[in-house]
Amino acid sequence: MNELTPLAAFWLIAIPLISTPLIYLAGRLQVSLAAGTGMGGGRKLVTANGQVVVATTSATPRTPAPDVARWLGLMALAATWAPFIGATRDLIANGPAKFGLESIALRFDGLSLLLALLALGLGTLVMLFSGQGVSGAAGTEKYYTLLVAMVGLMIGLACAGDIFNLWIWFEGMAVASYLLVGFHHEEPAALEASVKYLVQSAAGSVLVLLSIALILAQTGTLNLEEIRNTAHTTPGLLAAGALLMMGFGVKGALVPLHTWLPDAHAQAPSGISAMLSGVVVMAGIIAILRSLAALAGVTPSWGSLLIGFGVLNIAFGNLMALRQTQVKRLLAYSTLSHIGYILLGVGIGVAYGQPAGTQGGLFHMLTHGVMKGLAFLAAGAFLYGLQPLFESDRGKLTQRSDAAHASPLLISDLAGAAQRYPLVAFTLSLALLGLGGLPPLAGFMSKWQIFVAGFATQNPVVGGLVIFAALNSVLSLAYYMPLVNMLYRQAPSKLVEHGRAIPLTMLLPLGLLAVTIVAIGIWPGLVYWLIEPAGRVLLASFGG
Amino acid sequence: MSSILLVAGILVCAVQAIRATRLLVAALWLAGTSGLLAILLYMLGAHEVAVVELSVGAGLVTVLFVFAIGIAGEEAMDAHGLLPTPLATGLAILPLLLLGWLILPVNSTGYLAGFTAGTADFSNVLWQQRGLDVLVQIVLIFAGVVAVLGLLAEVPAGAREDKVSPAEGVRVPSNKDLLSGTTILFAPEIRNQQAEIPGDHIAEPEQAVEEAHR
Amino acid sequence: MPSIDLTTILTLLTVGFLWIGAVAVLWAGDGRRQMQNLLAAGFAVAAGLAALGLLPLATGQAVVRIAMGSFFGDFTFVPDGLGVFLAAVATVVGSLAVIFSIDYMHEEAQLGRYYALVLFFIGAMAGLVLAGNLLLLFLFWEMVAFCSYALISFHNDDPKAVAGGIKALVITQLGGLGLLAGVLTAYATLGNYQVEYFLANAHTVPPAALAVIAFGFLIAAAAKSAQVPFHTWLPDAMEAPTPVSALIHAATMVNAGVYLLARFYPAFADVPGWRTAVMTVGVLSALLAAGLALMATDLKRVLAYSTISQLGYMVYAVGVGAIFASQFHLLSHAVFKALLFLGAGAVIHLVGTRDMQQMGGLGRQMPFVRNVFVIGALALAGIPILNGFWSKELILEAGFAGGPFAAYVIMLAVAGLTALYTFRTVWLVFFGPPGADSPSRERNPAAGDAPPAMRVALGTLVLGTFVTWLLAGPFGNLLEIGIKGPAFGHVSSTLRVVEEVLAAPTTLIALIVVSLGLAVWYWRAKLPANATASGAAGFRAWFARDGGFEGLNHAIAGLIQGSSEALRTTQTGQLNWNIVGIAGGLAIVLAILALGA
Amino acid sequence: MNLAPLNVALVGVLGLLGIGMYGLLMTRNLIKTVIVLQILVKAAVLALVMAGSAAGQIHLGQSLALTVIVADTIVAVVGLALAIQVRRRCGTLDVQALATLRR
Repeated sequence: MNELTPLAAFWLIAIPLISTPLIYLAGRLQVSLAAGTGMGGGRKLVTANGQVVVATTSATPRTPAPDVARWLGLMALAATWAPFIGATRDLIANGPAKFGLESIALRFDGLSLLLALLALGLGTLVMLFSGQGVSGAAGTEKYYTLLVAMVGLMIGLACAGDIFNLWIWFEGMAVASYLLVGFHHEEPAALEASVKYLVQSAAGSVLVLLSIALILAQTGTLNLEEIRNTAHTTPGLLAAGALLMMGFGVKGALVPLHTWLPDAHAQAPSGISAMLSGVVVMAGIIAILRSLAALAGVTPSWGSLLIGFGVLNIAFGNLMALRQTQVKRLLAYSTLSHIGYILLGVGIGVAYGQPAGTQGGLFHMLTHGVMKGLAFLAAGAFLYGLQPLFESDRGKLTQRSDAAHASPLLISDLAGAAQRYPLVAFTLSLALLGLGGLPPLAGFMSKWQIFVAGFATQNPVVGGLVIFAALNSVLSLAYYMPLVNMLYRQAPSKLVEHGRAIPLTMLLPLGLLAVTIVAIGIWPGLVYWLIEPAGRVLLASFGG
Repeated sequence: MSSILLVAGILVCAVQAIRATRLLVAALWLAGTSGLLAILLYMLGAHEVAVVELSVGAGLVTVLFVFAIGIAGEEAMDAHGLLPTPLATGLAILPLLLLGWLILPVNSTGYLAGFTAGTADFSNVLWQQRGLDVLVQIVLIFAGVVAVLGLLAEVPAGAREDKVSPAEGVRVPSNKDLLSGTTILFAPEIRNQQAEIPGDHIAEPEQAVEEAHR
Repeated sequence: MPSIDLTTILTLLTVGFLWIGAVAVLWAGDGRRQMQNLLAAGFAVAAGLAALGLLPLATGQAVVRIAMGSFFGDFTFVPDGLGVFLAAVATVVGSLAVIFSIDYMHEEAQLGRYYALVLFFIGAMAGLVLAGNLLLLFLFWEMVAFCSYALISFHNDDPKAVAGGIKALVITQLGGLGLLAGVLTAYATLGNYQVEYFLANAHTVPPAALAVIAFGFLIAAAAKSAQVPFHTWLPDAMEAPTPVSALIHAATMVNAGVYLLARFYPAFADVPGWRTAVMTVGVLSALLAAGLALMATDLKRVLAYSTISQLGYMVYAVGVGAIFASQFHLLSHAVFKALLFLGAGAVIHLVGTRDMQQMGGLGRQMPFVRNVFVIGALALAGIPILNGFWSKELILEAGFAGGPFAAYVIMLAVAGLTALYTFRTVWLVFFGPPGADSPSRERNPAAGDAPPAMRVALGTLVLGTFVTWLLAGPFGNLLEIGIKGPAFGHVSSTLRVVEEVLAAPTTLIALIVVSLGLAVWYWRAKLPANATASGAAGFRAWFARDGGFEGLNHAIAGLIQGSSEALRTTQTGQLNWNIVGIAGGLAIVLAILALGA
Repeated sequence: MNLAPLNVALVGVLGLLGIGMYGLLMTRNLIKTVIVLQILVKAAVLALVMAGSAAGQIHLGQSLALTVIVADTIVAVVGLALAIQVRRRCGTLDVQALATLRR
């Protein structure tokens, strides 16, 4: 940190990470104090002789005690915005900033900016949103701590310029997210999702390590730029590239490696689903791109491979989503197909040197983060509103045979939800329509740019793939639309009629994201300061 | 020559760890793998890591496994997996062959192209050159600890307790029944709970579960 | 330049009034129905007036230009003759449908959603025809599709309505892929989205690319205008509230396809095979739909098939190069089809069923509706003086002169078929013996005629049916504005049109065929029984299957659903199988790299 | 430097990787799955040291290996904690019982 310029970028990473112990300790302190005075709300109490007594008030509405950990977390993330703005200014004024410790390089460039914005933006909103959503569960302070840690680690990951350092950021992010996915660990389904997530991530991370070893053995360096300069075509580096792609691809949910995703997205608390889908998966893709870019000189086929996975993801995600009955599972599979669009765009950009491709792919990464974040948060709001009924009255109200089991939000549960929850329903439909690629919403614009890139190659095969992608976009309407339709049914479901009100802290993030979707859709130039440098950096790093 | 023997030993231990039907035995074979690996690492010149591998890999991790097995109990494992064995074998070997084809053998053209041995000593490399890794690792450890605390913490009692597990029809033991060693180690809020280290459960896993129910 | 300024303002207002109105209606909330009625009708009429005001101001210049950044180009609006004309049709007919809705929808819940979508729909259509940028055109194209979907499945508790809506959406969007490919190809080859630029430079586009664009646009137009083989969505769209059907058929949705073909005809006319393809689509649609209309017993379905058939005429006209005739028929069709639909809506509103076999003898009960419906039907059948006659004659004449003879003969026969099914419909609904279990009398013994707001809408349209053909001359001049090239047919005065039509021998032939159709219906009982029975049986069997297109739809949908269901078994949920993905994926990527590099 | 030990080590890495993959594919017990993950980590550790050695930067390789050992021990601990919770909630460690989320 010799120069002054990267100071902002440094604090951008440091603030969330430094604040995590504080958040945790403050949260623990509050829990202990509450336990001492018997004000633990729905939480477990520990009496003097160590007997664990579980408060039975969990069914009744909790008195809204201010949650210290949550407010501290929110403050930490809010404080992070200051260095973010500073770093953005630096980036625009002076170009990419390089900093780091000794031999480990960090680099704050357009791509870092994009991922940092996604992580910080969605993280802040999720933090705001999570207040009531996770209350009543044990260990909320751990939830907030890990959420902030995850945001910090992802920003760090975005800046990593050293391949092993990239891995450790990545692993840190993964460790932080295991508990978050299985946060409702009193439910077997949540545990199941978390287990799958952990085992598959860990297997993938080993593949990455093997690849790092191969790269180190053959190039003698871990710095991404130096690797790029020394790497030439050897079979060993080809293997390294494949291992990288598959290793990070687990988290990036490339199709045969995706199997953890629907479970994790569906079972995690909704805020975490939003983070997973909007940022964590994207961090995986950024990691693939960053590290593969270092091997750009090894073979020209990285771009084609990305296109291939993109097409596979699009088709598979769409077909899988078509028959889903659970809202969050449907959204999870739609994430798969949107990853496909991102990969397609980036792949076209890399393979054919199309700036529109990388920019379109990254643009879609941004819009997808906003739209899917909104969709999951809206689903979370519905879950919050209807959840008490799942547990108590669902059997009575809906005659569902699986009333006793863990309670997924079914599409049919949302019948007529627009009457009881007009704002949430409206924002959810906006998100879904945007995901379906209907103008004038954000999703259309980013998809369009990817398609432009495909046609600009003037290659009939790529053109055909683009048409195939567009075809799938049409197909996706066949599952988004019934959901939208369900929201506006005229005869509301019994569940909806008895749902409880949604607090303002939940509605606020929904509203903000919805406005963003419309704004980007009407005026895509709004985010070009962000997309253009990111796409340029990515293309340049692949030597395009 | 000795390295060939060592690698063979490592692989044998690893295979045994996978073939073992009892968890504890598998954990011990893993420790064996670790120990042999430590020797191999030492031979490759990685003296410090060899020590760490011996203490953490063969020591701490094994303790953790034994501990976890103690809590969770041995479980009679189904000998045959969910996948057809030929498929699993094929899927394990196929990438291996391809990888081997691509990266073996190490020869002087692809590798070692004029690298000079680094002059810095190990602690310098670890703490200064790779200092950022260590910092991030601290965050990682912190996150891991918080995650473990969270996972092992008790949850509020609710309607979900004591319900029938959908998969097995087994009655799920409630939280209070299963309070045990690890919980006490990792969950500070119940630290002064009377401990009952289930050492004897290892021998009789089924009995342990039975006890847990009571 | 004040006139340019006024043009700009009116162009923006034509779309803006509708969208502001949509927001305003939503804002008013479902609690204040009267307010919603007022707002919706007010904004719709205002937009209609703005569009009418735009008619004399039409210009080929872009009046609004918004820079959207790289890859998106400048969004422009060009209110040229063709665009302004269609915007006027959309907004005027649209505002009449909105007025009609005041009575028709007075018992419905969620009125806010209804009006907002209707206004958004009309606005999107107006934007579509005024757009001067290919991407903007595509944007509006998609918006129209979405609104149509949302309105068709407005009664979303009814699974048929939902299915019909999704079918309409998916099929038109599939066609939209053609537009997508076309626009992207145009942009990739020319580097510019402006329609004007494209039309001027189409000859520089490589022939293969131009063919992609031309046929892509044709696919899109066929899907939007419900032409063979994409026509199956339109009959199912009849689940929509009737004013919405009127909108889709007369004012907004289906016209977009014909508009697209007409707009880009100058660029595509020389693409080999394109005109033949367009004609084929038109002829097949006209014939197939006329046959289907003859078989249908659902009043709205008959009208839907007749729309497909009439659109077939328009597409055919574009194919033979008679853009003026095509657009003129579009105008006539918009007026009389809106009239027919709204009339049918009044009937259905009263009777509570759409099955014509349960109607019959309604004429005495609702003379006003009967009269206006008959007028509309006569226009559809092509009886002289009414507007449908003139425009259809123009098309047939152009087809005789400029197209293959076989196509002309078929279109002539379709004219007869049109008369036949039209009179069958009128007879069954208003004059025939009441159906066996006609609910009309029992349910609504005191049911009166159409209520006042409905009468306003219907009356205006009846007037239009009588007079729009008089505007042929001004209309011809209007179409010339801003359009380069000779394709549009040099029509300068109504008198010339009249002379031309009356003098042409084809008119007489057509009239004879039409009366033949009439006669077949009139003496249907006296035809040899065997002939009708056997002829009808084969006919019926073929048309009952909708020429197999419906089956094709089902097959494709079934295939997709089946593969989806089959794929779901890959998500076993078992951790070990999940690892298979990792190991297998690694093996495949390694193999690709090892073998390919 | 003599290349033979490196080649042998590389064979060891591949062997461990293959055994680990096979283990992940066949193991039905969750705790054992974590054991198998540890075997995979051994492969990674060995590979990193080997790479450091091959690149003439054995200390760099050691440093990476050390980090990996620590990080993956944490992962193993989290995995074991999950396994213990699974045992509590589902009464079994069998992966088969954890296949309720599917399709």
